[in-house]
Amino acid sequence: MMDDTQDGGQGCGQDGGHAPAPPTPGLFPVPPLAEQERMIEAVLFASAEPVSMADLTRRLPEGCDVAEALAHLRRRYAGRGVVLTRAGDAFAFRTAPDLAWLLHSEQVEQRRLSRAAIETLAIIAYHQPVTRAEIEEIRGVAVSRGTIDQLLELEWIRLGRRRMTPGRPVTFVVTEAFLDHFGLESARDLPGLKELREAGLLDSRPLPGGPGAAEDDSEAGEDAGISPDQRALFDD
Amino acid sequence: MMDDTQDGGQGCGQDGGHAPAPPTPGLFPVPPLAEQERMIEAVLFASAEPVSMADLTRRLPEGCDVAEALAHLRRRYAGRGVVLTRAGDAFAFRTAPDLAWLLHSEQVEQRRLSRAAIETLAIIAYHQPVTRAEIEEIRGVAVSRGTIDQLLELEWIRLGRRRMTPGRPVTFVVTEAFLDHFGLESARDLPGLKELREAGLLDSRPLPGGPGAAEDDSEAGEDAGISPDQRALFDD
Amino acid sequence: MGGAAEGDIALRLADEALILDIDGFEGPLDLLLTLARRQKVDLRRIPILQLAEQYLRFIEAARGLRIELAADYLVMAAWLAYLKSRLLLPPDPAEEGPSAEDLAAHLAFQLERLEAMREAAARLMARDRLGREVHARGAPEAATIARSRQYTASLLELMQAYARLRTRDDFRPYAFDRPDVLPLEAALERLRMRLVDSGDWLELAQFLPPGWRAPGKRRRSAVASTFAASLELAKQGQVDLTQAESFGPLRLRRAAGRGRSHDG
Repeated sequence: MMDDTQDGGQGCGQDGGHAPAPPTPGLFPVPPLAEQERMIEAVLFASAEPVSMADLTRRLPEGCDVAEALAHLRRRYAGRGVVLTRAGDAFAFRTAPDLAWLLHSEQVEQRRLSRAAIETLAIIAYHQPVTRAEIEEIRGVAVSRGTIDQLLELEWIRLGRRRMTPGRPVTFVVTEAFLDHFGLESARDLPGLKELREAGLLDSRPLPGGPGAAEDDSEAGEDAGISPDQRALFDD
Repeated sequence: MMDDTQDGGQGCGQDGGHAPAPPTPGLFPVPPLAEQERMIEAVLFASAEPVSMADLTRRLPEGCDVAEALAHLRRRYAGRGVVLTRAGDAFAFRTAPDLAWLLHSEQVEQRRLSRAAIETLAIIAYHQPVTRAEIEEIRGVAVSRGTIDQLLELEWIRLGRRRMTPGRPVTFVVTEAFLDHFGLESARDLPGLKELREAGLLDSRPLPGGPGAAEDDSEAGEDAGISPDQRALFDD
Repeated sequence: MGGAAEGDIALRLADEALILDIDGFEGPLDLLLTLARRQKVDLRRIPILQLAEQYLRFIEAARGLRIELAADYLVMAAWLAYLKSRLLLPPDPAEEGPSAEDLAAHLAFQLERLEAMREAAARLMARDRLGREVHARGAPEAATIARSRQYTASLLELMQAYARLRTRDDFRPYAFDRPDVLPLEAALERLRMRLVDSGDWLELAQFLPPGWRAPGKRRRSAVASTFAASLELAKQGQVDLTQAESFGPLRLRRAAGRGRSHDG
């Protein structure tokens, strides 16, 4: 407890460096939970993009219980015209999906994605982290120019860790913006994920000698199935 | 007034084109007041500008009591982190004035990084730790002090160890903040040239032995395969 | 017998209909999946032998129609032919590697997985999406949340900047090499155009493109290409060639009775 006070003072000093001084923690009492809720409400309402838990914690006075206040706020907005949604580790207010018809005029023009881009996106989402060779193995064709850029540009995918196999290929994973766009709390909530996994359709199952068995795959050989990375992503 | 009714009907018809059909005015009962409140809440939230009473009346199903629903909504938000404000005849959600300090620090202008800066940053990311002389060698031009300063100020790069060569030059490396901003887990996850090419991330300029090379040439006809781009390249 | 023959014809027609769509297919696996769907059976129980035969028949029909198929379709055909033969023959105990059944099962798995991913993609795209069914705050009050966003740059820009820098180096030696070669096509094109303009005898050197006339590598390449092009046109009867003496200058002109018609 003593350490907490100590840390609080330091943390605040850093934050105070850029911004109109927030109430200095330690000197002022932690605001009541209802007030913390109001603060989070204001911050999330003000932003069009999801705000991460870490950002909220940084912006609220020291000692606030962000998780608890968020849970309260979420309950408060349940069933309203605007609801509190979660995308990965970030939170945002979004209009309730059942009111889509009313908000027709707010629709933003969205770039049409090619069939290749849509399939590639789904493969990355369901198989992440996934290498380009694996995407090609699943689709049976080369990843065409522009497909990956388009998804990177939309910020729906990003680079994951390199695969620890010969050649150490780069991998792709989906982002928080992807989750936000498709209204998913986490990659575990992808529709049908459990069924696909149980049916073995998310295993990487290379077969040497087959027409689709790219070189990279035969190299991957050993760690066929779910990589540790993938476990970390879906099972936490 | 007659025009209003007309518009309302049309608006609804269009909306019905996608999504759960809105209650057709006149044929279906007026939604309960709580539902009207939800609708107004969503419209005000999603709109980029304050919405007038007349607009709300036009957008909501026929028979809604917009004034009454607004009054309810206003009371519901009283004392919250966000309040329903009125400006002239229009309504909007705004941050509660007492919480303005929470947002104040965020009003920053967004600017794109200059080409020099992004190239320098890319070289540091790919070659870290890297000295200034090395950066200049790769870019082929001198690196201005301002560029390095800007990247340091953004906290995307920092000083690494000094190189153990004559003159002991300083080196630059990328920071955690850099990884954070670009959604990377480590700089090693950045794809190499070969991977960029395979993933179709390089612009379509022909590469040595690339399949595009021959086509580009034959198109140039009279000019015997020298595109203006190429000229620029060997003239400099 | 007659019924079977009719069935064959129906299948052949169906294949031909598919062939017309060939550009719409995303590779052999996509085509196989379409063929498999036509069988209207559970993909897990798809008779691979039958599917292989269908695919091979398809490729043959495409050849019959003189349709050019990308190499990967032919690679798949060769592999399926191999698979088919192995499925039909008794297993060779000396043979190493996966059995024919394993190979067939793997192909069935690939088809099922591709189908599953397509369905998943469709379900994903059918969700309530931001900016369509679901909306963010229309009038956000803070510019952004993270301070570091003062200056923005995307990962894509970063990688492209790097690629631009690095390929500039790759590209240079290549750019120096290539322009010194005048492609035969370019020489032919130029020769044809020039010959329409004039019916007089001209020396070969006069057909060299500007910038290729100074002595050096470029001139040598241009002379070689233009010479080859003139032989080609002479073969086609479009030009007459003449040379007054050994190693003397080569002259050419439009073949008598050609080209003038253009001038009326």
